Amino acid sequence: MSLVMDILTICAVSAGALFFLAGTVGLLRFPDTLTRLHALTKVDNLGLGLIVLGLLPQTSSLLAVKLVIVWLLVQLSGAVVTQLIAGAVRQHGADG
Amino acid sequence: MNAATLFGLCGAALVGIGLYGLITNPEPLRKILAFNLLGGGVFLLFGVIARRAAVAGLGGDPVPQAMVITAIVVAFAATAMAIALVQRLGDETGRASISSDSSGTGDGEEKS
Amino acid sequence: MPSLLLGASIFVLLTVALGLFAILRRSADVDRLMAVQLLGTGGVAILLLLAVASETPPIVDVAVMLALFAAFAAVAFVRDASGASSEAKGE
Amino acid sequence: MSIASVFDVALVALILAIGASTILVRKAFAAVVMFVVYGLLLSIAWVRLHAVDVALTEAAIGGGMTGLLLLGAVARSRSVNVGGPWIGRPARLATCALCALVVAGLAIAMLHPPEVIPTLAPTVMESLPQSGLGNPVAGVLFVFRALDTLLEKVVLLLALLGVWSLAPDRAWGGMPGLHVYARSDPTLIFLAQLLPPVGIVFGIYMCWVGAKDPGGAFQGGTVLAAMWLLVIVAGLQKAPAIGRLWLRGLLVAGPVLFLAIGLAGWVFADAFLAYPAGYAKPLIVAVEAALTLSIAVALGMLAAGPPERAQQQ
Repeated sequence: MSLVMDILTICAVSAGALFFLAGTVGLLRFPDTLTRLHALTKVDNLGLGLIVLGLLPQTSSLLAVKLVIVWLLVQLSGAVVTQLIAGAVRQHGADG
Repeated sequence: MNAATLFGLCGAALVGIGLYGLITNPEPLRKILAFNLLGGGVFLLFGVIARRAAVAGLGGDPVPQAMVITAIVVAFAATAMAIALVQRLGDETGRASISSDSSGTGDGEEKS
Repeated sequence: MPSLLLGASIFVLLTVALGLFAILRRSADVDRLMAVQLLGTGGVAILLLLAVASETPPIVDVAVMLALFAAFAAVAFVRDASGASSEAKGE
Repeated sequence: MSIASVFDVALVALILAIGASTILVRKAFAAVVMFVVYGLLLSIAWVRLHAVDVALTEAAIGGGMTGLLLLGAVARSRSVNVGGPWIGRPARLATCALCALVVAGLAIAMLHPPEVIPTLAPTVMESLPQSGLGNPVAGVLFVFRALDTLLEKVVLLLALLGVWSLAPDRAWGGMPGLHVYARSDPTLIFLAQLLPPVGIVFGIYMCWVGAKDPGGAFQGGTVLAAMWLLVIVAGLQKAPAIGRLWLRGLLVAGPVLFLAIGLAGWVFADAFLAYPAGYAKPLIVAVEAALTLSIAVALGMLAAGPPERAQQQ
């Protein structure tokens, strides 16, 4: 059982880390602010989400609840903040 | 080299970086920023001292850690005060600078 | 397992560093706002990995703190980057 | 090299790079963004130094609150003629040399720790059970060095008095000039309605858990202050005029309670700021709760700045 859990952890954490890499590549390569913002949100949602998912089997149940709450918090605030940034871009326009 | 020494060197370097910014940059706001950066370096040195004094069951000596917490809050209060001073200076004289060769700052400097 | 989680946290730290570099070399203010958002998320991921790897649950609280204040700072940044603050216009 | 030290090296390199660019970058706005990033990174460094209490404080104050404070100043100074002459190259080189000397001195001190490292940790751990607390840092703050903590509150109030007294005479007693969003933005209002409940619960939790685990009145108070400022910045509520009685009452409530309990210590426990045996923990929790509120109001008002508009009545 613990082996299955460990494998789940390894897979999910690696996948989450890959999304962090993907987000960074997007930040480096995408041509304008809005598409870069799009890359950033993938890091928020999937990168952190998968890492939290991977960490869940390794922790006590109380801490696991806390981890999920942290993810939800980042998810919600991240979504709103990226909306705000996008609004600022639309209002002002952003160069390259 | 252990982790504590590494962070100690980091703190030392941050003090240097902050000091450089504090001396060279003419804008008062940037000076305040540099001073806060310098402060962060000093706090880190304290943290290293605390970490080295760790005993069984504790990650570090709690006395320097408590002092750093106090220091961070006081640094914030001092920063707020400094910014208020700079803004008042700017409002009075029309320029946010503390260089001595500027004309018409007598009124502002008196207030600061 | 702890060393694997630590390895993952190093990887995340490096990608965040690279991402920060990518963001900060751009000159637009709006781009810079993303730096705080990226470090908020990346920092939370790093701290959660560290918390589980070192079995120190209080580090999760630091992650919550980081998330809250990254959002808080981002709101203030957007306010000033968009120049929409009432005072700045009014004066 | 162990895997943990790889992490530390990468973290230190990133902190130094961000720190240096905070100083070197041209625009003040960019420098403030860098500074917030620097504060958030430092809190990870504090975690690596096993100082979770400090990490919480640094993330909250070093990152978020100082950032807000500096940003307001930057936004305002745009209209002012900023800057004077940069110093010349020879002077800059001399400064460089001076800073290098300082760094070298500190680095030598760091590389050669004393043979016997002075520590108060065993003394703290020995005396901690008497206070009923589980968090040694809280023990130091509220039992062993309580006078420091009390005076720190006084410093906060003095700084606030200083900031307020910089107001022009016509604005005295009026509202702080905190920048708010000009147009109400539905997304922002959503955030300002969503985040504060979470933050308030977390702030109370921080204050409560501080007796046993990392956390405490400072961290809790800062979270509450940030949530208050968020609501104000989003335009959901106006900043209070500084003449309000409730505001001033809240500001002094914590220190006054602390002082009262300290004075009572003279009668019941033979020393100023001593707690009578067996009552230490409930008294400390009461002081912490009152201080959390006072710190929240004081930090919030400090970040909001001096009053600018006269009170409308």
